[in-house]
Amino acid sequence: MARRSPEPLLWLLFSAGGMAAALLVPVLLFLFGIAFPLGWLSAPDHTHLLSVLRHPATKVILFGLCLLCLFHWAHRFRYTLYDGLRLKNLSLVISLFCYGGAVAGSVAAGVVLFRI
Amino acid sequence: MSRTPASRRPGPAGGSGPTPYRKPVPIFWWLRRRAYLVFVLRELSGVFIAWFVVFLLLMAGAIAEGSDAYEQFRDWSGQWSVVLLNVIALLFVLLHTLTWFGLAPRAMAVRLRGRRVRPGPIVATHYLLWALLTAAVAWLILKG
Amino acid sequence: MPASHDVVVIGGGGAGLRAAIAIAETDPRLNVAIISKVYPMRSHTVSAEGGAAAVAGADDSLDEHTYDTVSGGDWLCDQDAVEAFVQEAPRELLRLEHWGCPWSRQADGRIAVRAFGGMKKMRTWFAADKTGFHLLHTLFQTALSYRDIVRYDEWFVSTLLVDDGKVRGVVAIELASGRVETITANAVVMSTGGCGRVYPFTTNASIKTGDGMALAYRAGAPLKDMEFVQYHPTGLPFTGILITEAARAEGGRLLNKDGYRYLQDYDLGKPEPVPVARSMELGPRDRLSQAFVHELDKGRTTPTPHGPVVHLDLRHLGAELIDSKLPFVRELCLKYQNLDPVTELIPVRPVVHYMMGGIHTDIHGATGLDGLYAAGEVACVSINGANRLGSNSLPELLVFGARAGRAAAEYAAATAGTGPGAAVVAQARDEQRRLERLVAHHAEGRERIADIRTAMQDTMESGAGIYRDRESLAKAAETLLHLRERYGRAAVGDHSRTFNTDLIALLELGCMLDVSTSIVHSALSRGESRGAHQRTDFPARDDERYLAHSLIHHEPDGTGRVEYLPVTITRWAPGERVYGRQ
Amino acid sequence: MPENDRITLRVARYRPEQEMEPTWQSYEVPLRKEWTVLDGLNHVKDHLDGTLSYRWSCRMGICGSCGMTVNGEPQLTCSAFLTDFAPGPVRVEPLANFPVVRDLVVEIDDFMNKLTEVKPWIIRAEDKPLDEGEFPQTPEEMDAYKQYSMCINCMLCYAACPVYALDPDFVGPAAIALAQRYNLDSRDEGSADRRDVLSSAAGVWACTLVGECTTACPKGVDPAGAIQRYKLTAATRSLKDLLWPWGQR
Repeated sequence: MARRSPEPLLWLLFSAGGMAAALLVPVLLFLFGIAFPLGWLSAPDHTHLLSVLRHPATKVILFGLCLLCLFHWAHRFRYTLYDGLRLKNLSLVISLFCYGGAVAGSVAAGVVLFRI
Repeated sequence: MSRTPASRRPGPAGGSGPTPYRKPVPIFWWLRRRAYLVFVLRELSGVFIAWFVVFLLLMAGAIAEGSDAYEQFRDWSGQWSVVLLNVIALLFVLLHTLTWFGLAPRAMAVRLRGRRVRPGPIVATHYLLWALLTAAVAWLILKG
Repeated sequence: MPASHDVVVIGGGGAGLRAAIAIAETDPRLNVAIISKVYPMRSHTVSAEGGAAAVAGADDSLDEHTYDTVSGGDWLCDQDAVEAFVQEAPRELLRLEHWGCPWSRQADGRIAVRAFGGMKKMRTWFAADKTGFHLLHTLFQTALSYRDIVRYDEWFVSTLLVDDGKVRGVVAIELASGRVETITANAVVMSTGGCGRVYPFTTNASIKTGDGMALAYRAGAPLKDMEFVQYHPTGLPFTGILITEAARAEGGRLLNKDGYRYLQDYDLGKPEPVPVARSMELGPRDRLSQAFVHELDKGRTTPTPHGPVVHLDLRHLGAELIDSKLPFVRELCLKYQNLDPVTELIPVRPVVHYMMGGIHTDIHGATGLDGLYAAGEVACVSINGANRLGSNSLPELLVFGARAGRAAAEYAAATAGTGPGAAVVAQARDEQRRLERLVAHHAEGRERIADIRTAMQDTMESGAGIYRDRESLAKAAETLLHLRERYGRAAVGDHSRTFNTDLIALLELGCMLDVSTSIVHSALSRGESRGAHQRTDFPARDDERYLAHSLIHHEPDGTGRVEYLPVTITRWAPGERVYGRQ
Repeated sequence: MPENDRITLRVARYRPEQEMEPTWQSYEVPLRKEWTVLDGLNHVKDHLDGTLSYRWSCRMGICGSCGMTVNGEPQLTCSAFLTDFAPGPVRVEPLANFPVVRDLVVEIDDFMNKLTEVKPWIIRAEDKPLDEGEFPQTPEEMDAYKQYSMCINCMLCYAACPVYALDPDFVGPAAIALAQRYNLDSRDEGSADRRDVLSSAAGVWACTLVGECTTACPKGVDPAGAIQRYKLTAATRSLKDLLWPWGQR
């Protein structure tokens, strides 16, 4: 029986994104978003960061993180609009916006990261 | 066995009773219970995770462009409004992390030597992994 | 145009569901309906805890199960029925296993069994201590797979339609809408369970109001052995919630106020550290409940605001065993008694639990009325005699539910095509009018339903309790007559058609008054002591005169006419009931 | 506690023949330490107002009849003690998310239909003859589904579930948990038969894991966990199908 519902795969992406975000986002956001700007820790210099970013493993990992996080956002945001604002009747528009956004964001992430 | 179930109200001439009352659901139904509010906040954490991606890409782009662009990025990210946004984002992301780890044993039925692993150790493993990864990332960034 | 089915099953508990499935399997062309005043999964079978007996081990035999049952029933059981029962019980329990019942297992995956009161061998299958719950849900969920079983959920049957000595259907009220409908059938299976609620202190759910017994009785089917009312020795004070016999089978001990295992004083054996079959705490329920009364008379019980109690001690069993074998006992004690049986004693007292008596049926579930079958607690086959052994009732409702279902199916198939006659239509119309007049009439009433009910319950406890005599019973009979008069003036304040539980309470009370009257008259008539029927004015068993079933027939004036039917003896001549000694 | 202590029950009344929407009615009942909210309602029914309608039966938390909303929370009234709500008043309403038939009685036909849809019975390609005895099932195998078999169909989980409130098509916590109860039973071979309903849009994928069903469950069934586990199973399966479309099933 070949029923092709996208839900299982979307859910897998959402779950993987949730796990990746839970594990990696807090430390990155804390360092770059708060600790360095406020001077709690001295920010690393440009050369160091550039060398880290140029490492292929970093690129792949960051790209994966961005992609999964975006699909995680897309899935949750879609259901938040469905349930939290009771907009389920707009489900097609909402799905296009959310998952389309995630795809577009992932492409952008790829362009930024792999051009370094 | 290929039985299919029946689900009909039996009896002749169908229901003749008065219509039951259906309580309408208010739009902001999630303000009425603490648990529902926490749920909606948890779901909103997704927005801040998306914001983090944007922030990360802006930074990566700046680093790639050169040290001047990176300095500009640092000035921008040091503005109080951006820091405040990131503080709020971090709080939401932490809410996400805590709830995510808390719910992890629900989906996983891990078996070790035939016995189902209790939720406690599964949650603990997640926290351990989180600590290790956080330390590794911090080391990688700060060692320079 | 009334609704019509080949077979109508009244009651959606264990016996009714088993019967309905048996009918569907016997003849798939038959149109079966279950009419139940509650959703089937709410039925009282759900509350059964300890287990279901059926010979399983190589060390056990059908004869031993028969002997335990017959001696447990003080030789009032029909032995042909018991033999059929013990023979079919294992297959029925196995069938339930195939349907998904989560029977507790041994480490190697085979079915586990436990000891039980009055049973010489370990033969009680169990699903922790929620056996009835799992059995009922397994049956209900399996019944859902039969698309042809129609359900009338939350319909209350108010009368049986009888034409020329044959049952032809029912009149029933749909609770949700209040509409009254005629539902005709070629055969009716009665499986509405017991009537514990005629007593004030009972393990029974609120729905156990003897409706089926009363409906059959009024329609002309005699009730059998109604004087035999089982008191379970271990109910929680105040609520009457059952603490399963399995607690004693796993090693629980009964202690009086001095911490003494008092059962040793009542010819039930000597106290041993581990449970011994057919001894002490594993004696039969009638003897244990009677022992409590003697302890009370000797001043060796503990008074509480909710009556005198003795204590059940599980402390030595430890938390691990209690959590694996008796989790529900712990849950109930924690919730309703605010104590933990792992570290504290459980206060218990005897509590009305089960009716050995019921609608008289033969071994196939056929009653005194053509086309009417009965199974489960509502029926009296009789395999329980004067005292039912714990864990025999669940296999009974399966074995005889299936038997009644098959017999009803055959009867319905054989009589197919004979539609209801004019007399049935007229009766149905009369019943509809009666119900309408009833609401109008009782709208004027001044007597509270609850007051009459409480008075009836107190009358039954004081007049027809564990010990009774001519005087107490005669007084109870008189009070019941008076209560019937008051019933005529009962008030129904609710005039709504939608879910009118006030009207249902009135109809249930009417049923309970008929059933309690039948109990008292049957008890008055039996001048001996046997099993659960203990007459202080006739303290001995009298096989000369009373090795017989009482059959009570309904009289128009509300009393009953009692006859006797000899007990069927096959291989086990009446003897002494021996517990705790060789 | 003095014998003459009393507590007020604020009870939602709905008499469809008389009123368009529910109203409140207050009753004062004795406050006794053994009394549950159900005992309070029974006191009202027996002594104060016979017209109050509600369901109850076993009064020991196993039949699942007496679920209501007590002070905003879905609960079995036979297991909710009045003293826990002292000094009161105690608000008693019908279970949320179901149509109210009358007073505290709700219509549960929707659940009964959904329960049937998920096929909560043993499905096998071939029935095993009774003569071959039982299906052996080790305690570990039983442990895989036992928790989900404890559902008493009391509907508290549906009353707690906002997804069901917003989308009545949602198959819902108890029905999915019971489907999983059979899916995970070593005797069952019917998971493919249940897949269509469970993995439909109204099946597990509608659940956003609010988790309130599990909080509300009086029997520790954890329907939220059942749903999550089914999502994982279904997703893993889809991934396999995608990666090895030529693989068997």
